Amino acid sequence: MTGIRVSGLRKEFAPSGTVAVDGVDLEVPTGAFLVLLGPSGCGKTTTLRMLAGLEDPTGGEIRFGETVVAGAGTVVPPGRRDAGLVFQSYALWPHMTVRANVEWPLTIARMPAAQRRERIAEVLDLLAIGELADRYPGEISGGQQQRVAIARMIAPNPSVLLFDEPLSNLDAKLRAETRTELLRVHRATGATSVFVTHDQIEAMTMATHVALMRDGRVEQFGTPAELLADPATDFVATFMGTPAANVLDAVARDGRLTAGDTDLGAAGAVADGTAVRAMYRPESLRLGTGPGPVLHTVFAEVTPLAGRMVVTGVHGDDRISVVLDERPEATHGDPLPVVLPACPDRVFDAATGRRIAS
Amino acid sequence: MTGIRVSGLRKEFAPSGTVAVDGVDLEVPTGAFLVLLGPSGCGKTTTLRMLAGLEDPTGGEIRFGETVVAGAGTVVPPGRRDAGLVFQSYALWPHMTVRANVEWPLTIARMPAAQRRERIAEVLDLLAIGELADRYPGEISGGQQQRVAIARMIAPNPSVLLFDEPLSNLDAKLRAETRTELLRVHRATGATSVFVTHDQIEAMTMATHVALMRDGRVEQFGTPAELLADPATDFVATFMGTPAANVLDAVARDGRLTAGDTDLGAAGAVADGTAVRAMYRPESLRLGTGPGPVLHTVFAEVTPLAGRMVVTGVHGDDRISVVLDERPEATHGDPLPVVLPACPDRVFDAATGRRIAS
Amino acid sequence: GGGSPTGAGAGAPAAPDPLDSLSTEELLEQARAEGTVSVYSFTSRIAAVEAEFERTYPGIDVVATDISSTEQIARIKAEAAAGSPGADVAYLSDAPVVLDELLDEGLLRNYVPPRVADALPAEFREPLLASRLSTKTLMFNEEAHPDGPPVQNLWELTDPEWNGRVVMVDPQIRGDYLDLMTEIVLRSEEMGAAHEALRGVPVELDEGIESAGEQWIADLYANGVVLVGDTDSVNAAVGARGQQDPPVGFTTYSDRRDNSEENRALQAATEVAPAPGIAFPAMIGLSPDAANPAAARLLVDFLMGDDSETGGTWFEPFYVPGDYPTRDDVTPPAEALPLAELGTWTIDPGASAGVRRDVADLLLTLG
Amino acid sequence: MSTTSPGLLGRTVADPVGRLGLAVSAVLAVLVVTPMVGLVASTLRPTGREAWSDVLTGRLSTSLFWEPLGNSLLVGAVTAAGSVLLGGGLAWLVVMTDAPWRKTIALLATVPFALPSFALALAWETVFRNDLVGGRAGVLADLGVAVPDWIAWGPVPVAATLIAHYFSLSFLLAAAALATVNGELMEAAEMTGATRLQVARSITLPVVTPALVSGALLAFAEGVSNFASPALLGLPVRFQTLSTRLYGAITTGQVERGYVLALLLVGVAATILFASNRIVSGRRSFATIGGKGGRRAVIRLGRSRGPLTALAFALCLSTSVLPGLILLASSFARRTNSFTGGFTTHFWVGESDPSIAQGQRGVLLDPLIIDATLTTVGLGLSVAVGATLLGTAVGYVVVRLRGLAPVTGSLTLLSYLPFLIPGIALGAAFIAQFGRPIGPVPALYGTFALLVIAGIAATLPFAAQAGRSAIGQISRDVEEAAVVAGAGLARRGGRIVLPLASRGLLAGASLVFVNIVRDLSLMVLLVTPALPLLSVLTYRYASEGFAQFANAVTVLIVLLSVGATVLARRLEGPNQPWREAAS
Ligand SMILES: Nc1ncnc2c1ncn2[C@@H]1O[C@H](COP(=O)(O)OP(=O)(O)OP(=O)(O)O)[C@@H](O)[C@H]1O
Ligand SMILES: Nc1ncnc2c1ncn2[C@@H]1O[C@H](COP(=O)(O)OP(=O)(O)OP(=O)(O)O)[C@@H](O)[C@H]1O
Ligand SMILES: [Mg+2]
Ligand SMILES: [Mg+2]
Repeated sequence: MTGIRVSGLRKEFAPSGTVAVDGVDLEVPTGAFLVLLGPSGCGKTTTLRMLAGLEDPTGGEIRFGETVVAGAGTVVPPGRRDAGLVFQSYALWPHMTVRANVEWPLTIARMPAAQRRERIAEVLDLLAIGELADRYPGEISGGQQQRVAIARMIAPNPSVLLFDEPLSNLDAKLRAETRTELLRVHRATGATSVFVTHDQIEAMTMATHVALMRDGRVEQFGTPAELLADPATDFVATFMGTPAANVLDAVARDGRLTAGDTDLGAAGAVADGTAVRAMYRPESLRLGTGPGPVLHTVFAEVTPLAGRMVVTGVHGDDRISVVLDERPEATHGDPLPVVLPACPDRVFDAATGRRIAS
Repeated sequence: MTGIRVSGLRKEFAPSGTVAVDGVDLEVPTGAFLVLLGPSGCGKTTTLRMLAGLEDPTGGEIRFGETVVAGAGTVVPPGRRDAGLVFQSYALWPHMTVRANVEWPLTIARMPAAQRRERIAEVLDLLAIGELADRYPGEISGGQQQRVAIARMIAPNPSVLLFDEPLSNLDAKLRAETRTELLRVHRATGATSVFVTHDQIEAMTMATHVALMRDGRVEQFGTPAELLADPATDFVATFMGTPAANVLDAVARDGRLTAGDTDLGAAGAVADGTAVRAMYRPESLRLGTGPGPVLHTVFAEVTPLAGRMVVTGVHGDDRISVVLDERPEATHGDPLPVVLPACPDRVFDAATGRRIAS
Repeated sequence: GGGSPTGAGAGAPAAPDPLDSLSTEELLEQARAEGTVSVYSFTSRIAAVEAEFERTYPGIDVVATDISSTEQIARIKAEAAAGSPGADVAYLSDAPVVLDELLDEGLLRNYVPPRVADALPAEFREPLLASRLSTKTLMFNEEAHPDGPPVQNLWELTDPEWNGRVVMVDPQIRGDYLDLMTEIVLRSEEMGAAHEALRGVPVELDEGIESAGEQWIADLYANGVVLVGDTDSVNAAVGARGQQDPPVGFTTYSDRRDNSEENRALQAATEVAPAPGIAFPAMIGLSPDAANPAAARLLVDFLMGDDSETGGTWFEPFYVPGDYPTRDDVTPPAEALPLAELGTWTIDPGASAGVRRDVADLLLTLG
Repeated sequence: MSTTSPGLLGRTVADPVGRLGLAVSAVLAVLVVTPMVGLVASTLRPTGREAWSDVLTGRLSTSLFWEPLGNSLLVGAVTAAGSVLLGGGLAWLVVMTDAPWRKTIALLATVPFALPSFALALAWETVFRNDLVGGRAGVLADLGVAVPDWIAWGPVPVAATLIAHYFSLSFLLAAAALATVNGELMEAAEMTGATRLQVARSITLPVVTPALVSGALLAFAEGVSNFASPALLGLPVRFQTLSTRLYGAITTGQVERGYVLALLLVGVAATILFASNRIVSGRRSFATIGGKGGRRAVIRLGRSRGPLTALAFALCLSTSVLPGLILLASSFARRTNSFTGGFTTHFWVGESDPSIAQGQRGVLLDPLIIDATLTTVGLGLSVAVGATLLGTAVGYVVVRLRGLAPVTGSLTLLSYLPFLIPGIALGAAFIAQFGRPIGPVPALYGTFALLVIAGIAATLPFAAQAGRSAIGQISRDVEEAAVVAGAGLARRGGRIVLPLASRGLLAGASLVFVNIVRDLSLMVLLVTPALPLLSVLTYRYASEGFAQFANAVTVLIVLLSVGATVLARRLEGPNQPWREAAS
């Protein structure tokens, strides 16, 4: 079967010399569901395109199962990798109806007409676009196009599924449903899936493995729970979780950590003078003026989540979110004093971003 | 100043006869931030395009302030509506660098060069794309393109801001920041904004007014809180909230509401024999086998939210989410019995979808 | 109302103009006053004429445009319609069409310089002045046939021996070749006689064929005459040296002068019964409302050549062996046979104009 | 912007695009309709009416019209098909694949159109001529190969040479269109494991169909209206086409018949045009320049890389280099079109020598040449600019005004017609029209302006077809973004539409330039000695039988044309860095 092994993968774009992917290593067991997570421009799509065979690596190697599909001179053409890809820009064929778009790959795969018709009906209503079958891509909405793209790719039952932000144009409800559907498809086919997104909720709910990327590198690779529970770097901390963890720039001075004029408690193992980033989980903060160190932020927004209220205050360039049980009486611009716990949940070295054991 | 008043707005697309927008009424006070929310294909983009003047309504009227910009024969051309639009498909000018993309609208608005340079620098780093200024759209990532599009539209300080899912390609972190930035821009300019999205969190956090659309109609119009607190229809209920409320199909029989073989408690005001939809907030459910009516669902996924765990189980076609404090020991496919409260939080008439006072 | 298509009264001989009778000298003064004259010419040798004219009559500028006869006709018509005449003088070929469509329509008028009038046979004075004759005549390869023409009678060309070995430009795309065919039809008695002389029997006409001439054309086409696009192809086909049995073909006698240059062995077939081909005029007409009437006439006078044996430098560009001045006081170049010995028919444009279309139609039926 | 609703005309006027449409229609009325009307009128006079019956029904109609019609349609169709096949294929190779020396191929592929079609016919003769006509035979025959008549003469060589001549058209248009296709469309197809052929056939081809159809239409029109090839290669076996019949009728003084034939040709073309329009506009508009910076894919040819490249080169060499050399050689040959008689530079730089061509000096010494070259270039450029602007406007209206089928339909047709109006008729019409002052406008006859106007009219087909397919590639969003920014039509045109369409437009412009630079039939009717043109000089020499001089000038023309084409391609590059970058 086809697990995916990626080692030292690198991509430099010729004319501009942009290095989009810079030494990525991944180990994806058969049937796993890998989510490539990361901020915009971090190299997710490029990585995915190299997996698909649409982009040739400028370095490193990609294996599907035992076969090297890219690297060391060999390049297996996309069509022979038995992989399907959903593009970020749908890439539907504008001159074909929705049905034709889904049917063509099956025709290519020499599926007999009767079977084709069946399969098309199947995937079309799996994605709830049956009634659009005879429209042209130009005549359907963004989200509808996105779903057609998904239908088109899963139709031939490829054994590696590649998704480039397939859900980003779907509404919450449909997204949740499609999420479950995709997982169903994924499990049913036993295919190994690689799923690009910048929405860490999708990572949380779907992934068996997450690779959080940044500037073309993998920042942390592991299960969603791992990334959430102990982030390897402050970047991971601020990227994972809804709401994400808060970090404050601080410095260790005579045994204490201080952020600006706020004292954050004992420096512990942190060497004197080190610039650090102190992480606080939103749940460990509360509003008020003490007891304990107080951070003076300015109210930005409030979001009801899971029956609670996530209040966000701005402190300099940092956004500080606090989880409350009640909506606070504040509107945009009001002062929002936040009480910090005795010591940060985690401390990261500001220079390396790595965690400092305390 | 320019509030927006829309009445009986209608759009039928010529060849296919699709009715994309079907009698929409909106009343948006000056400086308000209206979010057009709704599932894919409900007519959000089309409505927005009519506000921008890119589509001519086939019925109804649009007023910006006192002036009729569309309807009753008159059509004010887009350029003269003093409105800016961010397209769902970025619609950047591929032959212009990022800077040029932002600059050109200013040139058209006859802004002197010096001022232009200033303004460009301003918006470029407002959206953190300063270093991309000299790249071409083809050379930057999807999300980067989206941000350029936003910069381009806010640059000339239009007095009506129209957004078509501007954030859908941004990662969570950037999205949150951009959200705040947009609000800042919105408030600073005092412009009236219309913001299309299918992400109700955005609606919750940004909107002063929300219009939830469905099949080209406005299902409910009000403040985010209103829609969340008392949804006018079961559709609203299932669309709003993270996680959204759960609804079960049920029927009133001799004074009791029953869903399949599960008893949901006293029917109250519901007339015997009426088919209804019973709504339960995720927070009012818990896992277990009683006491109280039990719904036997199958585990689908779990999402950590605001320090809690949202567990989703599938019951027939319904997805039931429950908010817990701990991650349950269940994996895909396990049985997930859910305990319901003594009576539903709301009851809707299955036929009309409207609420039945109880 | 100059310039309306029937400006100077259609058909009717143009009203006599006082200028017509002036002598060269008298014209000259007035011409000097006008200072310029414009001419359309179907031959670019006009450039040489222009230079010579301006040398002879300093102060009078010749503006020459060389465009083909067909285009001159179209252009002159259009200019008339627009009421803005382009040229004072038109020097052109395609006589039958010119008479039919320009002269009769009053778009051109005739002028015969008094100086040369007496030296011109009537047919070259009326209806339109002709300055010289050019030819389309049967020619053969003298390298392959050192002892004279391989045919003595046009009818031989319809024999199997010459099947596919007679070359000419398609008469349906070139006026002068159509004139050749037309002349043959007009000369049907002679064609008939020639047939009897060769075969001893009178021509019997296929159905739909009305004369011996037409019959000859029909037979020639039936005998696989090879049609090409331009005379140079004919010259090359017939004249090229080093051929076993080269074809014969109808082409321009004066092209023989290029033999050495082009390494050809073109030679005119003389003593061909009833005639090897035609001689046809190059004509000169005045614009009925010429902007420079005097200078125009002076140029016409010039084009006819000076009073010397050879027409002098005025006529030099046209003084080539194989072309024939119409003036009988100018002796043709020695290198070429006299027109009489060449034995071609000199066409009568007026007569041709009448039947030309029918011949064209006949050709059409022959494919 | 274009939704049907009450008050269509009012809406048209309200909509700037609509107004542009009306303006364009007005211009076309002057440039195309009036000449057409004149043409029709002249065939309605008594002689004309007779001509109609002769052509259509008379006993002559078969050989005067029906047979030539059949031949023309055959030639035209084959030319169109062949051109699209070769041109499209080559464009695909150059734009979409990793074939080596693509730039060279691209350049060579544009040369044939710059060559005069007689040069290609000549090349064919040089190789395949047999002894049917007599004179000296071609290379093969010299080698003792018996060349059958059907190869040496008639439909086969005519079509072949025409294809060799006009596939450049399809190439330029197709290449321009392909260059704008979002690579992800092809990649999506590649992912399915489809072969390169399947992808090309089912995805790439349909997406660029509009451009291909434009190319085919041009090739067809050129094919049926070309005279040189059928005259040189067809007549010897009596292979008559409408163009030979038409030309013949006019030169032998039966102008009305010629015009009737022309009108019938127009009719035929119109039918074909509408048929093909159905193909194009029946589909949706496949805008391929999207606001999402779509990536451009390069198809790796793998094993077929070598063979395909070789094939492409073979094609280019045989259609551009070979004829080019033959043309060049023939301008040095002592003897007309014969390379056995030795060579001389006389026709280029020789001083006057009475024994050769009546003392004609070498063309480079002819003072007229400089003058003529300048005028020619000036004319070519002016017309190229004018025609391209007009053509773009037409294309824009046709594409963006999809609401009003009748308007766009007739615009398309009108802009296509000038091809089929015989140059001589068009010229005559313009003299009649502009020979007299029109209101404030003085009589333009004899001025450079008239040459330009006529040139624009004559080359409109190229410009319009190019404009149309180029504009068709630009997605609405991209332009609407400018609309919202408040950019008026003109502004959008200058800053968005033209730049984005520039690749296609430049291609079109170079076609226009080439066509004008070598066009004769039209210009010769309008030029005055004050405005000498190279093409007119070639006529001057040719008419005197100075073939070498004519060829020498033709070589100059070819150099100009190729130069222009190269320049156009050069301009494309810097013009569109984003494309290069994303590839
Ligand atoms: N064809 C290209 N030429 C040059 N640079 C490129 C090209 N394609 C992408 N890049 C650059 O490579 C980096 C990674 O691009 P990529 O599309 O992989 O980002 P991404 O993670 O998919 O972002 P997003 O989530 O916004 O799509 C970006 O900085 C982008 O600007
Ligand atoms: N040009 C068109 N012709 C015909 N139907 C159209 C056209 N554009 C949109 N539609 C249809 O109108 C409906 C509304 O489209 P619209 O783009 O407004 O949806 P939307 O709410 O923006 O969806 P999404 O969130 O997916 O973008 C859809 O059913 C779509 O298929
Ligand atoms: Mg991406
Ligand atoms: Mg939309």
